[in-house]
Amino acid sequence: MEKLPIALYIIPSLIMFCCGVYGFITRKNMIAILISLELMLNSVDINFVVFNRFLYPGQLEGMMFTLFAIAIAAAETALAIAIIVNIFRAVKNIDIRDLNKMKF
Amino acid sequence: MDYSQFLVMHQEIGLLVLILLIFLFDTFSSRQVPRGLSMFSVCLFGLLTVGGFVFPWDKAVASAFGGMYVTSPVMVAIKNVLNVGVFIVLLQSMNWADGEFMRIRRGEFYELLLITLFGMYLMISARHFLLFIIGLETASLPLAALVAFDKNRYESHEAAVKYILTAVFSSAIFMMGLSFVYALAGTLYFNDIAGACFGGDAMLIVAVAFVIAGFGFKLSLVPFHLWTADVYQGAPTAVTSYLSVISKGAAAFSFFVVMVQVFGPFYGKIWEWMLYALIILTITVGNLFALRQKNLKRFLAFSSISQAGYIMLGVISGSAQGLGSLIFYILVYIFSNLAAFGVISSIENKTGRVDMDSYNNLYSTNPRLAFTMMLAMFSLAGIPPFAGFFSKFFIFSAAVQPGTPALYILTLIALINTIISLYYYLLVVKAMFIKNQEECVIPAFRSTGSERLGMWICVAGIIFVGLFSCIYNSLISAAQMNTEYIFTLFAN
Amino acid sequence: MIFSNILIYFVVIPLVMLGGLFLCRNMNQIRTVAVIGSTALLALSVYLMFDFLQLRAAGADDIMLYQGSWMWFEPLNIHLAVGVDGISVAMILLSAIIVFAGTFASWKITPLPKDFFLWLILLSTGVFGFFISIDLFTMFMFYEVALIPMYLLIGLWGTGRKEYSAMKLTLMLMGGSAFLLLGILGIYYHSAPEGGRLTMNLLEISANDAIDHNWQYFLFPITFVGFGVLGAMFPFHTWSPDGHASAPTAVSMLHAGVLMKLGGYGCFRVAIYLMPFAANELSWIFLILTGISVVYGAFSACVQTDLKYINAYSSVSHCGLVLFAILMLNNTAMTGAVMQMLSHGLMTALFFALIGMIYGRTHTRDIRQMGGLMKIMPFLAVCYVIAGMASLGLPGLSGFVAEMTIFVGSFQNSDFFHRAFTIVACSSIVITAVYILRVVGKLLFGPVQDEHHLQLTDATWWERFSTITLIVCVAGIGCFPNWIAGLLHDSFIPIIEVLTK
Amino acid sequence: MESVGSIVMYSIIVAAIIIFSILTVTTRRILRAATYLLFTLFATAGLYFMLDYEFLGAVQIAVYAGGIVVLVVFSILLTSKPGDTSSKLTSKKRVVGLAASVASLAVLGYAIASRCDFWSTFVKPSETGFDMHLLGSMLLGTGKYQYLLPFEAVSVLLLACIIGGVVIARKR
Amino acid sequence: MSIFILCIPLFMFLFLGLVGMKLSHKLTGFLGCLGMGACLTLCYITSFTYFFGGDFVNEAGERIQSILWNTTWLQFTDHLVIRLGFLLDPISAMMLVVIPTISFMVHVYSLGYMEGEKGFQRYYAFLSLFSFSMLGLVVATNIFQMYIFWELVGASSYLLIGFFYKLPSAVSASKKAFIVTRFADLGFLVGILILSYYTKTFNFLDMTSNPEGVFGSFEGATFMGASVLTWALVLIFMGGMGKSAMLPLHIWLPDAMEGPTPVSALIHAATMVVAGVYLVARLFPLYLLEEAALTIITVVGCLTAFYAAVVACAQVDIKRVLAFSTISQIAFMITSLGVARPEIHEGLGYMASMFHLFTHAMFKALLFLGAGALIHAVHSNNYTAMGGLRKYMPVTHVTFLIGCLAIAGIWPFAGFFSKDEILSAAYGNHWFWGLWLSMVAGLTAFYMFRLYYLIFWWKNPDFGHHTPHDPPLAMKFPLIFLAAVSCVAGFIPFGHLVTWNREPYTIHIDPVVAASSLGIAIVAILLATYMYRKENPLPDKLANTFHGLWTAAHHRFYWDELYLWITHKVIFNSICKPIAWFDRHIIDGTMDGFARVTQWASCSIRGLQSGNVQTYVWIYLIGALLMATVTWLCLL
Repeated sequence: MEKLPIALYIIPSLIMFCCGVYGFITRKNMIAILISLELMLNSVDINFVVFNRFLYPGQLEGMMFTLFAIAIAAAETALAIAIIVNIFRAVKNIDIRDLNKMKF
Repeated sequence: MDYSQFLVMHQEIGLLVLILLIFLFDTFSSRQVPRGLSMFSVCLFGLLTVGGFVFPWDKAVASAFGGMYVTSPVMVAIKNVLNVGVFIVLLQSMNWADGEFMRIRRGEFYELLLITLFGMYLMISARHFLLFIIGLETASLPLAALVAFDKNRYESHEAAVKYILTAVFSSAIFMMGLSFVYALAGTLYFNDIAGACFGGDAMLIVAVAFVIAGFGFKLSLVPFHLWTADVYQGAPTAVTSYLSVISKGAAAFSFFVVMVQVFGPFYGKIWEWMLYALIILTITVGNLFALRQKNLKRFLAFSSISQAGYIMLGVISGSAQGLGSLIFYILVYIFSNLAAFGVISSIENKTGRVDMDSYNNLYSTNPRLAFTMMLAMFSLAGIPPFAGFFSKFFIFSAAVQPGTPALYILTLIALINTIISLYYYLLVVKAMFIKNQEECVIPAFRSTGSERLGMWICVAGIIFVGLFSCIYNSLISAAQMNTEYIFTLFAN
Repeated sequence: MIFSNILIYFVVIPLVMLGGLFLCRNMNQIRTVAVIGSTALLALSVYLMFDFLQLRAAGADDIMLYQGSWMWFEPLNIHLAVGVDGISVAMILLSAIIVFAGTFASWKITPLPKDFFLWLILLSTGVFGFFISIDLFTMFMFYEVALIPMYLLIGLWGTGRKEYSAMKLTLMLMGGSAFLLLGILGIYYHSAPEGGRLTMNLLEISANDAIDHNWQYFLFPITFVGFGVLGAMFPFHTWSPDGHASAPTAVSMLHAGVLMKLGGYGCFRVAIYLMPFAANELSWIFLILTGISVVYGAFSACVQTDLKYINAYSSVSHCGLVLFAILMLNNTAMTGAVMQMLSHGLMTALFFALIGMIYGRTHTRDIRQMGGLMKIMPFLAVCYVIAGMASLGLPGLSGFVAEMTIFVGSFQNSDFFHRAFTIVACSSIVITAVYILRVVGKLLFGPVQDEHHLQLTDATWWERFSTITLIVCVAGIGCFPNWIAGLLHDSFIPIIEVLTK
Repeated sequence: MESVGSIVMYSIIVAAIIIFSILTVTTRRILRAATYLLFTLFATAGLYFMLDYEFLGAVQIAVYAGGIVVLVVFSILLTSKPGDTSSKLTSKKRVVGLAASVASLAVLGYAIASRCDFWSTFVKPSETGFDMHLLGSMLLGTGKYQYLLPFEAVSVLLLACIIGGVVIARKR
Repeated sequence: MSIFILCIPLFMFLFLGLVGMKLSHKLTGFLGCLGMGACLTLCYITSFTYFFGGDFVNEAGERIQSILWNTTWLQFTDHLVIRLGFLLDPISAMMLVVIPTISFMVHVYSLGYMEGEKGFQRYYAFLSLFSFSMLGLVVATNIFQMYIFWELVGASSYLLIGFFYKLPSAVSASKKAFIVTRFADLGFLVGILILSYYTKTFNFLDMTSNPEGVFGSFEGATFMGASVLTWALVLIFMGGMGKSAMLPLHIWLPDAMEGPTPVSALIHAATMVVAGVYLVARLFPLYLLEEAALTIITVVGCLTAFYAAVVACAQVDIKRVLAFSTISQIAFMITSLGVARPEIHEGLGYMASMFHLFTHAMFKALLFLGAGALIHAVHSNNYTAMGGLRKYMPVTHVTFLIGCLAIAGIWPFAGFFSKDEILSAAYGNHWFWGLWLSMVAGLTAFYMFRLYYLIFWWKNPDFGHHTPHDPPLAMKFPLIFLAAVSCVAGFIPFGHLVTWNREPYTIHIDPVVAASSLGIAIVAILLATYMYRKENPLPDKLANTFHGLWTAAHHRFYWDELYLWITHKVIFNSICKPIAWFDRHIIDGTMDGFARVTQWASCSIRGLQSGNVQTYVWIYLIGALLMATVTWLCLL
């Protein structure tokens, strides 16, 4: 483990983040978008943990941040799913492309 | 473990108690009683607002939880300002909240609204990014629920989806930026970050850019603003007005704090120029979009985008004067924008119309509403003797205070943009007053008492807040007190 | 105590009028309030003038008299500071006269008379406030207060392409004031030497003389352009023809008569007085522009067919002469400039009043569709000829005095450039004669063009009152110019001192 | 030999993270996407374990994998008929998405990779022993580096989200 | 006392102008004549006191220039002050005789001529205004006062020409008069500016009492090859050219005949049009400093004299003939000033010019008033409607004949003496000028007698039931009075009264010049008699023979057409219209263009707000990344 520098941990996390971005932009299903968002949030969590562990092991701020971030992510997801379910009830469809009645 | 530290948080505690009381009242009172809950909430909140002013704000200086939470006169001031805004929003929404549709969700409306206010309090007082993020999310997530409140309207759903997805995305970006900050400074306490010496390499730039982007969402700075118009249009009017003034005001203040306290040492090097570009973009693009709008809510959305650009002039100045002017601007903006929203929601409740064309010749049927709207437009456009003039003047004077030519040019661009904004504000005035050959589709009616009270407060604010210099003077002196909580290491 | 200062009442009276108008319920009450208020203003300004002269005669040699200063916004050192010198007194008097005449000229305004007077009075509040202020902030504030009522006044009560004109006028003037605001801020932040207390007070800024020369190069042009837009300086004058053409009578009167003077007044009170170095260095640029406006406006007026357009372009020419004279930077020319402001204010107000009255009867302003009005409405026609004569500079009326003072003063500059441009400007008096006589000939003389016009009536008593007031003033200045010239001449001494330092 | 083991372990975890992340956003079946997300989250938890943050790893599995993914799966089942696959992506959309993700990867990756010390910083044995006691005092302490206030605040946030979720999702 | 000379007419103007409408015509006319009579008396007293009282002569025998009063009207700088004052010297004293005399005669004459006209009160008010302005002009103590009254006479001339404001021709004539003179006044004004800039004074006396001293320090100042003094003087003379209708600014005067005929007599024959001569005479010591300026004056005068005389031979309208004759005669005066030098007959030209001004005022007013009587009788301006009137209108006939003889320069009528002095002065300067003027004098005699014969002889027309007759007494009296003056004015010892250096000078009639000019005049009269005494085809034949010349002269050598072309085609169409177009389309278009560009920009970025949240996020992300990248690139 001593042979693996911090960059090798962060870069996969960044890849995960970018996958999330890709997913958000390309997926049509709103829940798929939500899943992509989870990837992004998760990648941030990894960052905090890794930075904490590698750079500043003296304090546990990064870890605590991750801990709270997980809670926040859960809350966000719950609310987002509620909204998506709600809209499914209203229009029987959760395709994000159809949600463009308001524009310009 | 000194739990007495909680007592420092007067306003937060008070607000939480208020939420609890509403919760209890909502749970145990009969839902059939008309107006009971809304009356109760508004009155209580009114008391809280007044209490905030009665409280000796210049004594309120404290740092608690190891520096995670601070309070100082200027923070009390901005919270009071927000309280005033929320109070007006509540007054104006009473009519809507008393409607049949809202009967079963009245309590939730007030609870969610006030919880977001609590989140904003936290944002304002937080001096640690974790607390700050929690405050930020508390201030934005429940709003998604509020945006989706109007279940019978499709637009409300669409707005809610756009809002929540963008909000989560932006918080992901924000937190990514924060993780870089953490990597560079090794701490999340504002003070310590400012103290930790880290170099200005690519990582720092990315970190600052992402943090600004995160704020950009809350403040609707261009190009992070695109959700704004759709959400404002789709959300219930009460929520829109709340979003446009309160949420923005709190974000602007905390943006100032973060930029100045955390990234202060990199002012001239990094974020001044980022902000510079953002301000120009925000003001210009906001104005350009507002030009064509026919839907008044959407119109005000774009107008509020460009107003955010003006508010940012206070941030770019980075001085105590800038901070004071920023708060003053927010206060005036609250009165002006809420006056406009008051008229819009009053008319929307009555007739369901929000398009500009139906306002043609409003003056003939509803002269008072038209007059209020006109005052609001003039104030937003910065016409003296209304408050908007003073706030614009002060924010501009703060912006050029550092005295660099670049800032003069920025101010000039902002000033030229005021002409465009004047154009579209006058369009509304023109519709109401000048198109007097056409028949007005809005019948003459009398607004409810609460709406009128709300509008009267706004009108009084528009007329007197600027003329009575004590308000601005005390805001500036508040901003100059206890500068260690904000201006720790600022270069200026 | 703030109310012990006489100048404050120039703002207080209009505000009280506003309050009074709010309570009015019918036309008679509205008229009563308007007449009482405007008479009070007129009386007060006449009193002020005599009192001022007396004080000066008694040896009060401050730059400004009746000074008062009350702290307003402490952090920026903004005061509500008032004070007047001879120039301001003259301008206040002019404003009061025109408001007075304007009140009578809009005796039968419809629709919404109450609102009309409300906005009109708000406008005059701004005008008076501007002239009594010696603090940049309050000055600017009143300046903008005076601008915005124009939008509604033109938009609601105007004629023709009123919406377009109102919008254009408002936006262009606000554009000017955007530059102005930046200039004021720049002046403020350089108003005191390093470490001194920054100030907005004109006199203090001038006394400090701390504005760096490089900054003057930047601040002078934007301030001058800012005020110049309102002074209808080429090429920022195009709001003027459309705006005047669409505005209702009293508004045209007030706007051309007083509001455009704010521009000229501001130019020397702010731009030149505070930044004398740049004024000396850069005046040639603006001299060219204003020189162009003088001739250009006159030429444009020659081919217009709409009465109001003719007068609007004539205003461009005459107001260009005001700025032109100011830029000559010597006492005589500047005195002439202010006299031209007074003269142009009165005679343009007279013109617009008459045009409004004629238009109110014939319902056209196209000179090709009218003729022989001298036979139909002799009173108005004679007044129109008098106004025209004043405009083309007939001795005995005010225009001559002002123009001659300007030309003689301008010609005292010792370099060829200034004198050559003076001659160019002089040539406008010929062109003025051309377009004035063209209108008079087509409109008033000759055969009656439209048979329907034969039934029209001559002026009513309030119209007579309004026009006679103005004519008396025009002739008064024209016949006895020296006292007012002396008043102004002395007031320019401090400004000239600063310029020659 | 421990290092070899950890390298292998690392490789597996990282490969899982990357592969499943990509699969999550590229698969056309929504339910599969949820499953791949679950794997990704598991892999992340593995990473936490590897970095000696066992508690965090447990939380990750419990909250994320156990809570969120289940919620997501339920909602998928609620909103889609089985066998639903999304139609193929248009190439334009893919290019746009790829551009954004590649650009962000480039920028973020450059920011990380350009720091020389990030290639020479290795994990050190943790100095502060992590135990539940410490965690408890951190969560309930009021001093510096203690998180009572965020803890309370996040509870308000969760409350708000519950209320919000309820009020939106209920049928009336 | 002298202040009343100005105040009475001014008061009459204000009084009649403001309350005249309430008064009857009779009362108005009476009041007008009374006022003018009072003024006349005062002027006579002043003038006679000056010339014969003896108080106004200094030890050296020079008449002194005396400022009776002088009040500050407008102060520009310490030196440059406009004062209103009363300067009494030989020429102003002389004008104080001429102006009120003619004016009073016109006042009286108008009682008959304007009887029953609408606007009678207005007419008298304007006459008073004109008298006031003209008197103010001649007594001016400084050049700016002169300019003020100069403008005022222009305005009152404008008002009086346009008196019949319902006639489009009168309106356009008045406009033309005003604008042409205004243009000339521009030159005057610029000249004043230049002059005052160098002399630091407006006062005549400061300028003329010591011209070399005042201008000594500026001799080096030149502009485009000429000294500034030349420029100033020529420009000032340009003002005089406008007022006195010198070529090429003469075009307004013939048209000005649209006004009532008494007005033409007063303003456009006797008084106002000689203001240019008066101006040059006033500044004569300055002109003496600049030979070039005097030469220009001479050339302009000679050309105009000849041109006007030729045109007068081909006019049909009797008032126009008289108008061109006026132009020609004024040109004589101008030339006379131009050729005057102290060393030539002790400055004879100056005296001759003033003398001619005086006599011309009398006989030209007489001629105009006579023409008025004719027009009054036959209701037409054209001689084609007249002929053989000598039987019907004997008084008019005789007085008109006296006028013609006077203008033709037949001894012993007034014109002979003054014209003779002019010719002497011209010959004294250069034989060419003398010859030229002699020829023009011959032409004068010819066209005047052509006119006389065409009106009073030529044919016996049939007037039908409406027989022309002599005018009423109010009109007859001025005719007789002026005829008498024309007979005797030549014997006034003018040289003792008015000279350039104000020293008395005895006129010697040069027998050669006198005889030759008399001879030329008689030959010309005989020629006219031969051609026009009886109706015969000779004139038509001649006109056909010299068809081109005749048509050109009849059309006044197309000066009006040239002016029309310049004003309409060049100024109006090529300057005014393009400027107006430029203003509407370029300047205004630019301002509208800003608005349009803004609108266009607004429309063109609307796609940004596509309504699709994925696009929003994409832009969001790219925005953030760009912000970082650009900043980083800038910091590199």
